[in-house]
Amino acid sequence: MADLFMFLIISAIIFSIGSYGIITQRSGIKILMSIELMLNAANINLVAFSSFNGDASGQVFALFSIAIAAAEAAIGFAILVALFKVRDTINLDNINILRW
Amino acid sequence: MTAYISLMIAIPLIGAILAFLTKTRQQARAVALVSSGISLLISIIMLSRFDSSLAGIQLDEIHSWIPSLGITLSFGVDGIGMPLVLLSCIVIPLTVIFAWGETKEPNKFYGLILLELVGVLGVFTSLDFFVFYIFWEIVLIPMYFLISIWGGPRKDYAAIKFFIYTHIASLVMLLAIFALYFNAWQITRTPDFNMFHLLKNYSLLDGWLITNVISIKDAIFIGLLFGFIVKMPAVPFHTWLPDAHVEAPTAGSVILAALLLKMGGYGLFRVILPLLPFSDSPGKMITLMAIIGVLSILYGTFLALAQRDLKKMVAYSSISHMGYVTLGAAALVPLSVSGAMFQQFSHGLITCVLFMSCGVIQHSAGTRIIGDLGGIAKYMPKLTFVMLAGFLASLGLPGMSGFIAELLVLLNSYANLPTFVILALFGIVFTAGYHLWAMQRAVFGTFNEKLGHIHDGANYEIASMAVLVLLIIFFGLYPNPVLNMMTTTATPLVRDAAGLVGVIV
Amino acid sequence: MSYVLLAPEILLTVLALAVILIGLLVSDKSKNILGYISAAGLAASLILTIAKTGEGSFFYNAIVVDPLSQIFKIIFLVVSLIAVIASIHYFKDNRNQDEYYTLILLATVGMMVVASANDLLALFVGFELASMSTYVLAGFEKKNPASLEAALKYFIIGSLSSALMLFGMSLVYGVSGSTNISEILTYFKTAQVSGLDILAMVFLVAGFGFKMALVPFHMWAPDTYEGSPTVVSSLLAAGSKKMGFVAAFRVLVLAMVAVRADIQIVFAILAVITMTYGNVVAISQKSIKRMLAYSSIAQAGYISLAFVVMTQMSIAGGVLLALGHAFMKGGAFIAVAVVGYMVLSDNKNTKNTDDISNFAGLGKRAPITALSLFVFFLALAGIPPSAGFIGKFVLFYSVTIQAVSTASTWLLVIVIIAILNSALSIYYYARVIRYMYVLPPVGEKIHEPLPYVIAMLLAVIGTIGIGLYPEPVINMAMNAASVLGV
Amino acid sequence: MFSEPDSIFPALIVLLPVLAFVLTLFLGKKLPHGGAYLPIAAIAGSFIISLGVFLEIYPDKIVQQSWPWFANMNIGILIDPLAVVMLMMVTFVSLLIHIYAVGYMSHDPAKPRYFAETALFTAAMLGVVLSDNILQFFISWELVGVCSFLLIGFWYHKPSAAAAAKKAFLVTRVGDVLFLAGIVLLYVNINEIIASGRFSVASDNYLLQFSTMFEAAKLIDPTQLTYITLLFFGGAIGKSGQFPLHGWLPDAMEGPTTVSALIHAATMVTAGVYLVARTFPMFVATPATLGELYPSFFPAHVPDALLIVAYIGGFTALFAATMGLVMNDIKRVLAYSTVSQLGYMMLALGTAGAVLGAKAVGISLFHLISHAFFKALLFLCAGSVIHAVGTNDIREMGGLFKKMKITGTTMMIAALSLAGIGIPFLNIGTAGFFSKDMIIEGSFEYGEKTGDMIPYAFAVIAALLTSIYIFRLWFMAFTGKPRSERHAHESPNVMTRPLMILAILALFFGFTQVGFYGYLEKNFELMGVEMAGHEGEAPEIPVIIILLPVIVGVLGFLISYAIYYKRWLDMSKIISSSNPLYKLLLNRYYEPKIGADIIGVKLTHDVVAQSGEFVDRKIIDGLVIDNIIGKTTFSLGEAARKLQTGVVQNYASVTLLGVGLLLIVLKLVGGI
Repeated sequence: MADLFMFLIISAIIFSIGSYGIITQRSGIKILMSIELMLNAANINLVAFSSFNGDASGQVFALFSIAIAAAEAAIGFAILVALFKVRDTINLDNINILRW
Repeated sequence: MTAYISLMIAIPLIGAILAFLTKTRQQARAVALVSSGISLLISIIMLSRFDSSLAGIQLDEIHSWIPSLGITLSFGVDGIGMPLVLLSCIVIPLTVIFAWGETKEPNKFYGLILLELVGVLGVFTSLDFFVFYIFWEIVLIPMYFLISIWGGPRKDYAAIKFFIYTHIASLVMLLAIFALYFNAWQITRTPDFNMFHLLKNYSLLDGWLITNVISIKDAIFIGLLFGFIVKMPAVPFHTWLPDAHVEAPTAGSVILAALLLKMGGYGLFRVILPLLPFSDSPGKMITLMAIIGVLSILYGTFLALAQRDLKKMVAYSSISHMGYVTLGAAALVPLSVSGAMFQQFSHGLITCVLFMSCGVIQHSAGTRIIGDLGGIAKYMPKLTFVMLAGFLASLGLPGMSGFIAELLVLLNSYANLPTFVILALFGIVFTAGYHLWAMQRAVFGTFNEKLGHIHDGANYEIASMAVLVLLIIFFGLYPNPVLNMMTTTATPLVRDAAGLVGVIV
Repeated sequence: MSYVLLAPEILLTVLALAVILIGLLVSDKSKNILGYISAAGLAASLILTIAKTGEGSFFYNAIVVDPLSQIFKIIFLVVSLIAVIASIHYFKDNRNQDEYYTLILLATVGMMVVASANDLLALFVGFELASMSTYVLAGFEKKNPASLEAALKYFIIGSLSSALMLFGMSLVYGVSGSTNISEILTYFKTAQVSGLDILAMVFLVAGFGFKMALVPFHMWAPDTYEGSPTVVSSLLAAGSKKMGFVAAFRVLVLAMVAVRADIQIVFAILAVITMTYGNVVAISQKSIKRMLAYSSIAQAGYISLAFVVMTQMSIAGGVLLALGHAFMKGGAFIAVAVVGYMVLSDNKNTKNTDDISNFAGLGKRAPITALSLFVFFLALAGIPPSAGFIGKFVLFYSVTIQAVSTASTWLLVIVIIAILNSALSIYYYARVIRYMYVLPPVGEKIHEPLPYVIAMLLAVIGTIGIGLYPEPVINMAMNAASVLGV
Repeated sequence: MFSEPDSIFPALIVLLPVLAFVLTLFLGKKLPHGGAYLPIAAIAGSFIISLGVFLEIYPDKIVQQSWPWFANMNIGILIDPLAVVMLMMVTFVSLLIHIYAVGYMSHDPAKPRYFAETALFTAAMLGVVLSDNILQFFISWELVGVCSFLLIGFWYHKPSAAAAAKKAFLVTRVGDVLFLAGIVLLYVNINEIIASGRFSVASDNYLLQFSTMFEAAKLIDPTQLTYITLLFFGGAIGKSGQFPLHGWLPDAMEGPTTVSALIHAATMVTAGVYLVARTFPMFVATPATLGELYPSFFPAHVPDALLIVAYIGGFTALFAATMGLVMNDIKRVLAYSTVSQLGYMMLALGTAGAVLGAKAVGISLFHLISHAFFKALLFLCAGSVIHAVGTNDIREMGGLFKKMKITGTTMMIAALSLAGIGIPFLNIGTAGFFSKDMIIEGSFEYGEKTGDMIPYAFAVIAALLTSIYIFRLWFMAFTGKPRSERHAHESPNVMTRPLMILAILALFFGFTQVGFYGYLEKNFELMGVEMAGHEGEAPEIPVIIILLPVIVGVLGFLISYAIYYKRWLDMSKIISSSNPLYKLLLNRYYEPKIGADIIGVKLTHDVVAQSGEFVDRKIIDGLVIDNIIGKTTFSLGEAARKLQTGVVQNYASVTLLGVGLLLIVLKLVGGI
């Protein structure tokens, strides 16, 4: 039980760090990394619960999630690259032609 | 089962679509005249088939539509609906004739007028609340366009105000209909939107909506009442009307005042009166309606007196006249109720003449501001003649239909609502006052040379007004063709209310 | 157990792969054919979906086919079909059409998987498949900074939401010990509700709320809808938004049965804020796409009234409005696309193709478009007879009767706010209608491209058809709602 | 032939002028004299039928016809003595005036409209007379009013005419509303006694028929009956120009003089008197509560309604005569004279009614008829004068007698009749002598029996003033030096012949007095109405009282003779604007100012109507709808859209914040 709790604390911390990163960072790359942190916090949860419940589906879920996160990161970087080609920046503070 | 009503509604609908597709104005107006004329013909046939001595629904038809919600396409007329159907079918062809010279996007113009006919006929004949509501809403759209395409300088404001204001009222009414429907469903466990079934089950409701503040029955009642009196419109929910009228083109004003306002009154008779005796505090509700009625009469009158724009004055006069409808309905005496119904019919005819007069004056003199006119009778004798007739009818001259309606309301309401009738009587002098004052300043007196060369109304305009004047006089001298059926219908409607006289405040 | 029931999904998946293969084989010029192929595939899939009658569950109960999934699949397929038909013209000169159609088809498959998901894993995978395809689609105009910005914002907020959702799912898995939705429900029905459950719910609400574009998870939506290629906006607003709803119906409704009142209040607040915010902000928009985005937010607010009441009737109402919204909003965006095409053919360098001033006199310049847009707007405003009216009718009905039968003042207040909102929305719809029909045209009459016309007419037929004969869809929606067993 | 129950002739009395109206309106332009012959022929026909009916029903029959109309109302014809004498008078005077108008209006381009409207007017007035129920009476009464409106405003291009027409309609409308209120109250009360089972309407009768009303009057709550009758009297006050609703009548002189003669002298204005006479049994049946409650102010045992009728009538007689003294417009003098004489008729109904019962109707009606002749004559003479000199101002006339012998003579006859000159005891005199004398005597008798001499005093003083102003008028117009350049000439025959006929009647009508009284007295008996009996011997009337009316008449003549013919007295000191009394009279007691300016414009329009407008525009529309609802929504929208900064980190923050808020909300509602 204590172990599970520890895992949950860690995952919560990682999740919070990710959240904080998304809010504060300006570089698109760093924001992508923050999102990865949040996804992985969830993965830690899944794996921890899986082992605690003695049920493998959590781990399967985590595997799927990792694969999806990779795909997502690829798409994210692709968008950033395309954007960089057009706008010459990936500083998100400047990317606000769409507003109001 | 007959098919008069669905035919009567379908033909202008087809006509409207055809009119939209026409290329020339000649085709468009011909389509409009023919299709509304056919509707008129059908309504006359209906009138001849209609048995005035029977109180119930006649010429009814029913088609299934949405069984899962218990919605059917059911139509029929009784003494409440038939006169208004007739009125609609009279007014629309005459409006088309009056607007014979429309040149701005005529295909849309005539098409929209026909759509209005479809809407109001649907409202006056549907016996299913869902269908009723649909037609009730459909009516708004053509009117929105009539105002915002052919309207005056502040048309955008007026059109949107009209649309939103009355739409809110419709939605509130819809909520009340929901509650009625749910109530009936709880009792019978079969979905059913039939108007009469829903109304009948109203008496079985009980409980609080907000504990110790408002009961469910009262909430439903007020919701429905709100929906109708905004449409009528009654003070203090009337301010959309003057704006709409001032900006609307003449045809739009005519339809708005002659037909759309009548939907509110129709609701009072069709929906409110059957519920009234069974509401939790009928005495209070009657008082509420009477206050609204009298307030509209007096407030409308005084506001009309204050207007500088002839058309706005006429708009306020509509508010005042529709006050009689509310008052007569609230009095719950068979003849006061049939008087109120007759007021609806009569005001529909009279107000057409008034608005058409405003239209002709605007067209010819270029202004409707009373102070800027003056002495136009000199160059517009024909208009003056019909306009004077219309104004006299509007101020309640005997021999014209308005008098009979107001007389019946006043005579028969007094027993139950003495104070309110006395107050309403006060309005009569001022009603005469603003009509005559406006005539004196705008039409009589020395000709205002600043107006330049003005000409009399076109023959088709004068002709359609003259027909209306003749109808006004005809129904003023011989109201029985419509009054009898109204009385027949009104009698059972208020018989249930006889016991309430004691609780009236 | 017959996989025939999954034929629509299988068909689309195969088609998606086939399209990209064919794209390799044909020349750039003849890639137009791919649009027709995709459209035909979607149409076939739609017919299969409508025609099939049975129910079943697959892959260890991870995928179910039931009335709820059925009606949402119809929604997704219809929207995709409309979008694809319109795209035939929109992307007709684009070299990357093969990728485009593949992505659209995959997105559709993803949404359909979500509709059928009975397992959190399947739900998540479907969700991500659809999301990632649409991220790319949103940025499909690679040279257009607005399009890329839209994609970026969509991507970042979308990923954040995925993370939130996944975190919520992990918690749900943790407390219930299963990823299967049916089993989770069993757990919630019996277990004592703990703080962790609530936390999980909130994360799920946030995750789904992103797709549904509920305030405050809506921030991406206006920007993305405005910046994306218009046909993609159509897909996003009309289609992928509904994915959030079906997921919420599947997961949250069940969970809320367990925790009942509390989370209902959350949805009440969200619904009220969402519809009011959407409508109020829509009033002051100049860009029609942005206005439609806010209008979508407002519609999401109405639909989420279904969660507030949680009766079979209310869910049926929500489903009906979602269905109606698919037609109305999908069609409306296509009409805006026509205007964009029209404006660009006037002047190639126009920046704001969807500015309201371009709609002046549309009734004369592009009569079919204008008439269709008129229908969509009135339907969105809830004027009968239209799909929008039927949806609102059933939805508001369910809330009202709940308010009456439980003598609930706050429900009454909510429904009154809803109708006031509904009336308010007329203001901005009517403003565009005025531009189209009242103001004088600013250019010549144009020839409206056939694909657009077909797409819009499909949407018009859907909108009006449901309004005139709602019986079958009402039955479908009631059946769908009955699946949830509330 | 004329009086059978199913005879069509009684209805034709009304329908012929209606037909003439329609035909003249549409065909008049194509006919000679603006189609004047159509109404003349029609009214002649009506007159002949009236005469025929009279001859058939005299002395003790009545004609009754009735048809159902709408709801519980009927249309009907009732010709009893009261009605038949009115019928003959109205048709006859109207006929003469129509003939006269052929000449008088010959230069007016709008002749067809004129003749159509006068025909309609005649029809409406005949409708009033023939009605067998109070509703039909009211309807015709209103139509009379609208015709009056149309005819006063005949020269609508004159702003003063348009204003006068409006004023006439509105002021009488005040009375009409009271009348209508009376009908409403009556209707309700009858319904109430029916509901309580004390009364039932006979099978072929209707609720508002006069016969039913009189029956019911006995059962109605007496207080209510007083209200009903007073409300009816309110209508009469408006129509007959009694104080305080008298102001419209002098202004109504803006119409053509023939109109003034027909409507505002002979016929329409008498409708008020006719209304009181028609419903007289109800007036008599009212309780005498005022005398009981305030014995020091009011005489005992006089029905309240009659008391008020008497006082209003007497006061008006005097009040109007004072203004007649100073007016310079020839028609205005006559208008005030009309108001004053109508006051006499009311006075007769009130006072004589209180002491003599049904006889009062005869006394009043007799004066009504004789007044119709001499006042029509006066107006037509005035018309002839105006036609000749082209002005209304008597200060600009003078010395006309030499040029207009017929007019001058006939006008003198009319003036004598108005002043009530005759020889008492020999019973020789003008029509006015017989009719007015009887009224003054009646009010004396009333004073004797009740101890209330005030009405009598009103009557006598008014008689003196009447004499002064009418001879002032005659002397100023017809004697002295011409004060204008115009060349006056006698009017054509078509105008002078009617003058002569009327002059003969003004002279000799009085001799029918005894028969007239006897015929009219039986009026209500014939309808089966019992009037409360008024027992007691007629008091001995002192000789001086019998002589007094003639004395004051002659005295008035002498005063005018002294001042305006011989100029023995210099009036310039009195007639100056520094004399407040003169100013008060010349300004008509400031009635137009108070009525039109203060009540009409200032109070109603400027205060009430404009404040309503303010509420509508500024508060309901301006404040609530536009500002509170409209602007707030817009600014809310503007503010809210600024939240959409376009920066994606903010979006993420909001999203996460939303999660936090949701948790807090759930915490607050106690979910965790």
